Amino acid sequence: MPDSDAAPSPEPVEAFIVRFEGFEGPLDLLLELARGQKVDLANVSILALVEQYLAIVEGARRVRLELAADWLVMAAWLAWLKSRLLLPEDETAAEEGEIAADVLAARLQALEAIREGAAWLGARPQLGQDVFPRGAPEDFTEIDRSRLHVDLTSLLTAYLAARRRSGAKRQYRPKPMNFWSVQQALERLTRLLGATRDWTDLAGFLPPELPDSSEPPLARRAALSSTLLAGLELARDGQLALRQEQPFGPIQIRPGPEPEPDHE
Amino acid sequence: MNDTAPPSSRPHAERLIEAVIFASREPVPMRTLATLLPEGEDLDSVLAALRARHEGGGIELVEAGQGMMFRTAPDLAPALRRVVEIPRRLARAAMETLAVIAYHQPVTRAEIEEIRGVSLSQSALDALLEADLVTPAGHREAPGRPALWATTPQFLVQFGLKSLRDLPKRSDLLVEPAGPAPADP
Amino acid sequence: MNDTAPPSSRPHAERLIEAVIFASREPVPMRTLATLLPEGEDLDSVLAALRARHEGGGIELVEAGQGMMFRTAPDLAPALRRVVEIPRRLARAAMETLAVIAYHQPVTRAEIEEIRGVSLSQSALDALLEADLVTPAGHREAPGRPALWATTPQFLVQFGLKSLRDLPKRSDLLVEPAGPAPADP
Repeated sequence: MPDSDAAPSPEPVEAFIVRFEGFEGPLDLLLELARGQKVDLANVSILALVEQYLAIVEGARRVRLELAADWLVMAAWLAWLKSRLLLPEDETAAEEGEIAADVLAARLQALEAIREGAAWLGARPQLGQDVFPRGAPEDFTEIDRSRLHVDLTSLLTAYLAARRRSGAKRQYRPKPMNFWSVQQALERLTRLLGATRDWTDLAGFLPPELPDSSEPPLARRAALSSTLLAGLELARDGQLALRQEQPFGPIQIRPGPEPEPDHE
Repeated sequence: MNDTAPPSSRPHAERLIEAVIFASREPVPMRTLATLLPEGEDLDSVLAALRARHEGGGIELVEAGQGMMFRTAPDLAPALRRVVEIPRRLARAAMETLAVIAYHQPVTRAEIEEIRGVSLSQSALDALLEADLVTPAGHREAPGRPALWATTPQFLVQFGLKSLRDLPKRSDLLVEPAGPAPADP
Repeated sequence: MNDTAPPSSRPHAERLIEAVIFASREPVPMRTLATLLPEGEDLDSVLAALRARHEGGGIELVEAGQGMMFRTAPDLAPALRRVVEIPRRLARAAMETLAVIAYHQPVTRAEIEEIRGVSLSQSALDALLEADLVTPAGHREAPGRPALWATTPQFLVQFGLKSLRDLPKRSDLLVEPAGPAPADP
């Protein structure tokens, strides 16, 4: 290894190896090495840094076999950088090397700035460390709970909850459904037919309990359809005749068989 | 102002005692303060100087329990007080009871219990009475002459209702048929 | 004037502002102070009088975060540490991470690691979160939507900063202004 002539004396290198684990990663070590150059960070010699770093990592590998991957990755990258800086193959390689050196220098400066920022923060009197706030604060806030927080929604929700709870306890009792059955319609139609001679609206044979449309329409329609079914039944037996003048028009009935001569 | 002290003009012992009492969570015992004082300093005179310094200011040095502490001057309390309103909520049982009374008034206690399916706790009724939301409304002319309950005008105000007719109808609330119950309000 | 106040009383506005700031552990926002002030009083001059009054004392008036607070004088720290309970100091890694976040916020974890050249330890992040010095600040709209980190209002209070602008500029931190890095010979 041609390290002894380019790198500084091996003495500080040994010291670095001893303190190897004290560094927070490769960049930390590089920054420490750069500071060792005793120049402004902007004028640091990247090549010297690279050689020092490679020497230290090489030395560390002699002492211990295992070395964390990021140290080796940095070493590989620096070896590449060194080749670009020392013996560039052409103009492009030389330019690559210069750009990479600039990037490294900028990263070191950024880290240095952060170190200084952390030091600046650390030097400030910190609350709870160096300066102290009021230990027994006083609170002048009084809490007034005299007002009620209610709204209509919560009232209604509560009512439903109450009804649901008691409803669950009651036995289920289906509401009786009193619809006019076909059987009832058949009886009523047979009875009333005797008093009728001419065509009469089917609606005239509805039960008297459904006097007008104020009743629930469901009951009325049920009665109407039962009466119609009863009428059809009686017509089949020839006891009465049905007619409807037009679609959806009123259905009419009269006693007697099917009226065939009507149109003639 | 004649009491504007130039920096660091006050005695170290006084500054230290002031800072320690300020920063402590509890009143600082005399013993602790004494151990902090430099040799030869007298705690009583330091405390007297400190008390004099803050006299007539916004804070004052007071003795509390076995120690010293700073407190804001009592006469400032009214100016510093800040009232935060945190409205209470009615407990669920009270709210349900109120709802039943609102919809079925006038209603007896037994009817409320019948509708809610649980017995009515005194605390729920007390909460409603205290908030002036319900009121006794005579007696039902029935065996035992049970007391009747109804809502108050305050109930309408509290819920922002013009009248009881503004409550949604029970038939609009209850999807399933309600079964035998008193007439709608 | 107040008849309960001692005869040697200082101006009411100054006493009031002193009391409310003194009583509070956290900085009291300027807005709050302004609302306490009687009509026609100027907050700035009241604060200036108050600051002058406590100058050279055991406690001092400072502006931190968005408000005013009293805290003990920094030179008394060694004596106070013996009495007041002190939380652990931040480790170096946590302090550097805090500095990165303070200077580059909002910043992703990957960016913090890039700048420091090492991976961010969980313990450092935990310490900062526990001390309420940093907080997540949304996500970067980039692949993986990495979380962003920023400092908290408590960060300003802890370090006695009025705002993030009080942090020294990066160029002031580096001994010499950072010029273009020269190429190696």
